Parts: sequence; structure tokens; C-alpha cells
Amino acid sequence: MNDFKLYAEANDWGLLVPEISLAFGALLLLCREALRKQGRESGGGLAFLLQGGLLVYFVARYLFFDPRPDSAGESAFNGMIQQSFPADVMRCFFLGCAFLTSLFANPGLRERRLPQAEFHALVSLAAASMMLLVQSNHFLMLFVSLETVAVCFYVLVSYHRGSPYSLEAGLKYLVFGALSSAILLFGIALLYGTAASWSGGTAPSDPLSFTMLEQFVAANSDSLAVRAGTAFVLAGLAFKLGAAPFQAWVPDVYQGAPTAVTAYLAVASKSAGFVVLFNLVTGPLFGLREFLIPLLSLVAIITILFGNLGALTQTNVKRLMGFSGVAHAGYLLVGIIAAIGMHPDVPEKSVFWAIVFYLLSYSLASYGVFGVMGVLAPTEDADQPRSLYSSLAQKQPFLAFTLAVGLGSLAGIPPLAGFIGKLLLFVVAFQAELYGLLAVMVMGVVIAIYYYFAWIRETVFPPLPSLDSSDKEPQVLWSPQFPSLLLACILGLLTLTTILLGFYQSSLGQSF
Amino acid sequence: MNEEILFYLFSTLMLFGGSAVVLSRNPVNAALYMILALVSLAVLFLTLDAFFLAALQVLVYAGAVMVLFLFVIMMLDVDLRERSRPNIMAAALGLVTTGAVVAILLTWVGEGSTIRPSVGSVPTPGNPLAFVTGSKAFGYALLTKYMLPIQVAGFLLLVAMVGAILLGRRTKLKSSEGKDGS
Amino acid sequence: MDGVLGIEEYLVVASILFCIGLLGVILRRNVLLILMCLELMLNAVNLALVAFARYSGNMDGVILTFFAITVAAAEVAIGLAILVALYRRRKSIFLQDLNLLGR
Amino acid sequence: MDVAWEMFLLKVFYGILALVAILTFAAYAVLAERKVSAWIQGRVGPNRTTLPIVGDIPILGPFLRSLGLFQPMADGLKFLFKEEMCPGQVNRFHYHLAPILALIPALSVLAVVPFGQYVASTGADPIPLVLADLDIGILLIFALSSLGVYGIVLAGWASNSKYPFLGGVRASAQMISFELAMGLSVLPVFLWVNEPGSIGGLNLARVVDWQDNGWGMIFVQPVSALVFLVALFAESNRLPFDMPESETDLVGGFHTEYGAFKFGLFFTAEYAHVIVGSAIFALLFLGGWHFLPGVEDPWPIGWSGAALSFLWFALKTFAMSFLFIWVRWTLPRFRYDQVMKLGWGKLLPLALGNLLLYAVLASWMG
Repeated sequence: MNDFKLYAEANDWGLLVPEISLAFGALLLLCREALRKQGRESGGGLAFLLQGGLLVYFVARYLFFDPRPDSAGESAFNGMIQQSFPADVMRCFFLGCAFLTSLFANPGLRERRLPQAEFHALVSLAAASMMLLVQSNHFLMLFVSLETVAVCFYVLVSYHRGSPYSLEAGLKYLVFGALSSAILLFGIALLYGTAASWSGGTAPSDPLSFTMLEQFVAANSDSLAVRAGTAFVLAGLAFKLGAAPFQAWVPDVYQGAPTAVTAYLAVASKSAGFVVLFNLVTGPLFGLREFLIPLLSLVAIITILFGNLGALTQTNVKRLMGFSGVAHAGYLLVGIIAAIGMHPDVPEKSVFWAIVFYLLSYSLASYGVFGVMGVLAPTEDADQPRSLYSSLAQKQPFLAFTLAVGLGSLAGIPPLAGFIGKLLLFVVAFQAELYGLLAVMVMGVVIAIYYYFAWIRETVFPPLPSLDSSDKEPQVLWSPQFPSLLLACILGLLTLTTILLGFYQSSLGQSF
Repeated sequence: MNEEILFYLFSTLMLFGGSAVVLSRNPVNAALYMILALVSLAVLFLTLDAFFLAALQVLVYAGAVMVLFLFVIMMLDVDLRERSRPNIMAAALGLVTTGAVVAILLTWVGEGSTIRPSVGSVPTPGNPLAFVTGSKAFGYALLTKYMLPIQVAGFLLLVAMVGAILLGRRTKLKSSEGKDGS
Repeated sequence: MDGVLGIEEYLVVASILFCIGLLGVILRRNVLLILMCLELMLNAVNLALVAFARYSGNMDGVILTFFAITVAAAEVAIGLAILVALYRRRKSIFLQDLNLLGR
Repeated sequence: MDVAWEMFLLKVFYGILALVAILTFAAYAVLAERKVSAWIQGRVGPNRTTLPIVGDIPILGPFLRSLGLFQPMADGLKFLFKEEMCPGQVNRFHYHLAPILALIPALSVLAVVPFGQYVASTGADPIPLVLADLDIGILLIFALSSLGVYGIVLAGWASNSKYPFLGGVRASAQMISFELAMGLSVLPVFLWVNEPGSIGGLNLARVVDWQDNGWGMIFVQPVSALVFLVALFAESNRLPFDMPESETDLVGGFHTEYGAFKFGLFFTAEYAHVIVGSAIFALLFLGGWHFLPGVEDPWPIGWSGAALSFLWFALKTFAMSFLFIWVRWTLPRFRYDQVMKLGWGKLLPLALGNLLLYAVLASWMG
């Protein structure tokens, strides 16, 4: 059984130190919770320490000790995963998201007296599996880690189990998620089946591996089964992205989920989906570019239009963020299309850099906005009409400023990071000669400015004095509180980074 | 010969069970038909020489998942019959989609092979991941090549367990009426 | 093997089952039944995977099926837990009654 | 007639034989239950029933009568000829389906249970006597026996009546809870049997072969045996775990609304479970058909040896069945929450720890 020995020896666990420590940290949290004495609250301190520490360790490791921007990517675990610099960047990114999510969620959990340790454990596990997801180089690994992420999110979305909103969102997310995973699996099965029984040429020994599928797909790009399989795989992934045809869950789930989880879902889960999609379309499915470009273009157009038009009429800001999240997924899809269909002299790296920068700016701004929303949330945080924010600038100028910067960045207002992100995407789309898509994108951005600004305006200007209630305050029940110092620092940091990235993004880009 | 009889008998049963799940109005009936479909599928696995999976299929699906379903159906003991008729638009959409899927597969099927390679029962050193009928191959594959996914799957089950416990626990929330213990 | 029973038969059966499941997901309004129909779809894919694996002599499809069964079980467990928790609040498991969001 | 066809007929013949045997055993297990309970309670037990001709033989007849050996026949006749009743409130289809669903899995498990060995005169390896010599034996047994719960659950639900319903719900929860511990408890056994270089697999006959020195697995893995035994009691719904039918709080549990032949089916299924469970325990932990510890198997070569090995195995099975009955009439019933706590809080960690211990041991021993 020598080959088995070879297989076993190829498992180099040292490569996955961050994931393993996150997972064991989660286990530690759960064990501590299980052994906890009755009546003693366990805070999230351990979780913050773990996630923040890992983040620092990881960033430091890549900045100072082991920078490998030019390595072609190392395959490990018998081809299950492939480590490369972009994947490492994304791993840091997910760690940061997990840290922010845990931090933002903690006050709400404490207030609602929900179990905290389990929440942080789930967030850590979701981050670990997303980190594995972006490294996966094998459809089996992709499926398993994707499902682990999904299951974590099913629980996280319905975490406010006393609230019917949260539970309903969780159920909807689960039904859509299970449907999309069935479709994804069907696509994988089709690809696997055609590759495994390939009669022309040598059939790949491991038909689920990306590397082996790449040759097969390139040679059979006109096969209907391969195309159908690809379409099914993409449809399954579209659920993660919140893109058409699986975008219908997004507004409902974003609204119902606990706010911190919404941010996590909007940023981390979506980014994981995009990186996987990028890996797929530039790797195993690259041979199908003639088929993929029109398909994805159609998806992108529908996604952008659905998101922006849907957001126009929303008065609930959480739903608005949901619709706008769909729109952002559409913009990012344009980046993906540019990656497939780009002009030969545009390096692939620059496209990836554009996508990553967009994700970064999107995550900074989203966490800023969702952070403010979490602070201001009433007891039922699914129920956030825009009027809740009226004249916030007078009551809490700091929060209002954070919100305004975040929204401005999301809308793509010039000096902020979001503007640069959009600009980079425009540039790559232009280089790839996707003029039609560019037009749709510009239209979407213009619409987006309208609804984001309606919200900013609400926060700055006091509401119109109503005629009949002269001496009664409209919001007697609600007074915004200033967040804890830690949270305020983090929010300030996010805002600052959003502004600074708008000016100094080029030095970051050179490291790619 | 035997295989063919088994195949046709049980695929008919499976498809019947599946359609009955979709059509039945009573959830308990649906669960029973579901069990029929799942067990028939296990027999189809047997005709494909996947003995281990067949046993696993019955054990996991019929033995655990469907018991869970029945348990929940009984726990929610209310009138679970559907009140509204399914809408026609959705039905039309479904028919079109499913028709497309079948068409695609049938087109591909024209290229399908009818010859099964002969297989042994234990994995061979030369080609350790070739299809074999024995259950040992699973152990070797899962613990060597697929060690990482199996660990991830373990965490997946952990998450499911934690989640089910969390969500299923009786709530001690401020919103719930009075103070209910346990 | 005599080769009388080809892979086509298995694939046709699998795809029909998949479509039945999909139709069920689209048509039914009872979340319990929707979950069951999702299981049907996953099972159909499993059958296709095992058939592919058997006819190509490659083990990976069977392993993937193993994982698919695991995932399906986990999904059902979570789904039923959410369903029960939701039922305690809303006293209904029909899609048309799950309409709090988006009002 | 070709060989395949002959083999097929042979298997069918074996199958019918096994069915007849298990049904007879089940019937006499009922008698044993009554006799043992009577003995434990200081009574005599059934000793009146007699047959016209056999019972008239001078000395033998009264002796057999006092043993109650004719009682099962009378019971069987009673089940057959009682009036078939169907309560008005029940869900008719499921009500009739339930007993059938309860009996089928209990009987079909037999297909993979080996019950003896045949040693050919040429000195070849002994062949286990089993209907289907499958690689996945124990897994199939678990799979099939896990289907047995549907009969109970369905009976409880279809009866459309409070107590049977509670019984059905309890049965499903209990089944899921203990199946896990049961599965985990046999893993160390197969870990031991599948030592490097062996043929391996999950076959029950392999486990028995491993124990061919006569020392049962119970000496190697006592904890596994204990957990398996407890889970076996719970899975076959025997006291002290007979939550689904505990007559003091649920009248008759899931079969409250059943009578006559349908009740007979449930009854048979329960005892079939007991016997098959005892057989599996004997196979896994008591050395199957191998003789006493440290003693070479005295079975002669050929069919007579096969018969002897079968008888010895049957003896072990009966001893185990006796244990089942003994426990039932000795121990009080648990409370329902205690049963669940035992399953999840005690047995599962115990089984897990045991598995870990043996896994570490196995890797340490190489």
C-alpha cells in the first residue's frame, strides 16, 4: 500500500496553522462553555484575543517573514488545497472579518442574553472554513468547506432565536442554500462524470481536481454536458454571491439576521464566493470562456439592475443594504468577467487586485455602516426604518460621520476608498473591452448615489416638524447611545482607513 | 439478469416514492414515501456494487434523518395539510426547468458507456483509488488522501450539533412570557 | 459484467428524480416537505455520482457521495431545529405564513 | 439447471428455514419469558395447555404439559382466530401498515447473521453458515434494525390516540439517542479485528474468526460489551428501557389500540429483536460458535460439526435471551428523562472514550 503512504505523507498540517488554531480555539470556547459554572456569564474576550491575535500573527508573518507574492502557488494535501499569495491575502481578510463580527455582535448578544461562546465559536469556524474554501483546489474540498460555511451561517443567521424575524431569515437562507448546494453538487457530478469517462486522451486520475479538470475542459469546451455542469456549478455559487438567479434570499436574510451576522454574510461570505469563482473561471473552467462570458454578463446585468432598482424603494435600511449588496455583487461579477475575457496584455494579477481592493473597500465601508446600525438598533434589529436615523448628526455626530463615510464609500464618492475600488473595476472592464457592461455599471452607480444619499440626508437634516405634535418628541422611546470605547475605536479606525485608502492605495497595490 | 430486474423494480419504486412525496397532502404519508424512495435508492446502490454506501444510505437517511422528520411532524402535531393550491406559474416554471435538465442529460447520455470495468474487492497498491466493492477502500481513501475534507466534515457535524442544540433549546428570553425554566 | 445495464438507465432515473425533487421544492408550500424534496434532489445527485464512479472505475465519486450524505444530514438537522423554533413563535410552517420580512 | 440457479434455490431454502426457526424461537421466547418470570416470582407459569395425541402419552405428555411447551401453539392460534378489530378513530392505512413495518426489519436482519461454521474435509478454511456473506455485515444490521422504529412510530401516530402517540414519539427519540452509542461501541471491536494484514471488513464472521481461541471479545473489550448491551436493551425497547410501551404510564404504549393478529405481529417482532440481538451479542463478544475459552473447538469435520457449532451458538444465544428476560423481571423501569440522559450523557461519552482509548492503543501497538 505504498501509494497510501504517499497520500498520507502529503498531509502537511503545518501549512494550515491559522485554520487549525481557529478551529481549536472554537473547540476551546465550546469546552469552556460546557464546563462553565451555572450563572456565570462568559464574555467574548477569549474569542477576540484569539481572532485578533491570529490576525496580527498572520499579517505580520506575511509582511515581515514570509512574503511570497510571486510564488506560483503550492499544492498541498494531495491536491486538495493550493496555497498562493492571493489566497493568503484572503485568509487575512477573513480573519479580520471574523474579528470585527465577534466584536460588533457581542453587545447585542449580551443585551439579549444569548449564549456568547457558541456565537464566537461559530464565527471562528466559519472563518476557518472560508479560509479553506479560498484555498481549495479540488471539488470535494470545495463542496465540503462551502457547506461548512453554509451550515455555520444557517445557525448564525437564526441566532436571535427569540425573534421570529431571525428564525424566518434562517429558514429562508437554509432552503435557498440547500437548493443551491443540490444544484452545485449536480454540476460537480456532471463535470466529474464526463471527465472520469473521457475517452479521448487519458482520463484524469483525479477528475475532481481543478488542475486535472483544466486540461479536460480545455479539450472538451464544446461538450454540452461540460457546459451544463459548469452552468450548474456557477448557479450553485451564485447563491453564495447573492447574484442572479439566486439573489431572492438576500434582502430577507440581510434584514432578519442579527446585524453583525449580516455584515459577516455581506462581506466575508460574499468575498469567499467571489474568490472561489475567480479561481474557477481562471483555472479549471477557463477553457469555456466563450461560453462563460455571455452567461456571466447576463447574470451581472440582472444582478446590478435587481439590486439597484430594488434598493430604490426601500425604507428599511437593512433591506436597503441587502439590495445594495446584490448590486455590489453585480459590479464584482463584472470584474470576474474582465478576468476571463481580458485583453492579453492586461495581467491577471491586476484584475485580481481590482477585485480584492473592491472587496476591501466594500468590507471597510460595510462594517462601518453595519457597526453603526448595530449600535443604534432597537430591540428588534430587523425593524430599522430610515426614520430611525433622522437627525443623528445632532445627537451623535461621531456615529453619523462614520455612517456618512461608510455610505459615501459604498456609493463611490471620490475621495473615499469605494471610489477607487469602483475606478479600478471600471479600468479593468474597460481594458477587457466590456463596454456594454460598463454602461450598466455606471447606470447602477448613479442610481446607488440616489438611495445612499437619501439615507445620509436623513441623518443630517432634522425631520420636518409635524403639524399636530408640537410639544411631543417623535422619538421619545429611542435615544442613541454612544458605543463602548473599544467599539468606537474600531469604528473610527474603519472610517480612517476608508478615507486614507482613498489617497494612498497605490503602495498597497504594488505588493501584488 | 438479476441486476436488471432489481434495477427496473427499484427505480420504479423510487420514482413512485419521489413523486408521491411531491404529491401527497399528508406529511406523514410523504415521509413514508420518502423512506420508500430512500431504501429503493439503497438497492440501486447495491446494483452498482456500492455496498458500503447502500448500508450507509439506509442507516443515515432512513435510520436517522427520516426518524427526525417523523419526530418533528409528530411534535408539531397540528393540521399540516396544505391549504392552498400550488400556483400555476410556479408549476409551469418548474416544468420548463425540469424539462431542460432532462433534455440536457439525455443528450449527454447518448455518449454514455455501457461497459462496467471489472472491479476487485480490496484496493490494490498500484491504483489505490480505483472503484472497489469492499468497505476498506473507504477507510484508506478517507484517512489518507481525503484526510483534510474528513476533518472539515467533522467540524461541519460539530457546527450542526451546536446549532441544533442552540436553536432547539427552550428559550429563556425577555420576550417570552413569564419566566419559564428549563 | 454483461454490460446490458448501461449508465444511461441510471442517469435517466437520477435526472428524473432530481426534477421531481426540484418540482417539489418549487410547488410545495409546506417547509417540511420542501426539506424532504431537497433531500430527494441530493439523493438523485448521489445516484448519478455513484453510477459515474462505477462506470468509470474511479472511487472519487463514491467518496463525494459519502460527503454529500454527511452534509445532507447536517442540513436537515439544522433545518428542523430552525423549523421547530420558528413554529414555537409563529404556529405555522407554511411558506405563505412566513412573511414577516419585507413588509 | 445451472449452478447460479441452484445456489439461488438453496438460498431461498435457507431463508425459509431461518424464518421458520426465528419465528419458532420467538414463540418459545414468549414461553420462556412467562416461565422465567413465574420462576422469579415464585409461581409455576403456564402448565395447563395440552395437545390431543402427544399430551396423552403416559409420562412424557404430562411432563411436557407442565413445562408449558404447548402454550405457544395455543397463543398462536389465539392471535390467528381472534376477531380482527379496527378502532374507529384510527388512520386506517397506516394502522394496518405499522405492524408489518415492525416485523419486516426484525426478520430481514437474519440474512447477514452467521449461525455456525462448516469445515470441509479437505482442511480448507471454515465456511461460515450465513445467508449473505457480506463485507458490510454489521453496518447492514444496524441499518435494517434502525428501520424497525418506523413500525412503532407509525403505530403510535396512526392510532390517533393520546398514549400510543406518546409511545411513538418516545420510541423515535430513544432510537436515535441510543443508535449512536451502539454504533460507537462496536467500532473498537472492528478496530481490533481489522488488524494489519487481515482481510478485514465489517463482516460478523470475521469477528467470530478472530475469537477462535474461544476467548470472547468481551474479555478484550469489556466496556464496548457493556455499552453495546445497554444500547441493545434500549433499541429493542425492553425493560428497563421500554418507554414506548410502559404499561404503567402509557397503558400499552404504541400498541394500545392493537389486538388480535396485528398485536401478534408486534409481539413477534419484539421477541425476534430480542433473539437477533442476543445472537449478535454472542457473535461479537461471546465468541460465536467457538467452544469454551482456551479449548480447541471439538466440532467434527463436515455437516455434523456444522450442526454442533450451530447448537453451541444457539445455546449462547439462549443464554443471552435469558439475560434479557431476567433483567426485565428484576430491574425497575427508568423515567423517560433518565433514559435520555443515560443515552446522551453517559453511554455516548463512555463509548467515545472507549473508542479513543482503543484507537490510541492500536496505534501504539502498531
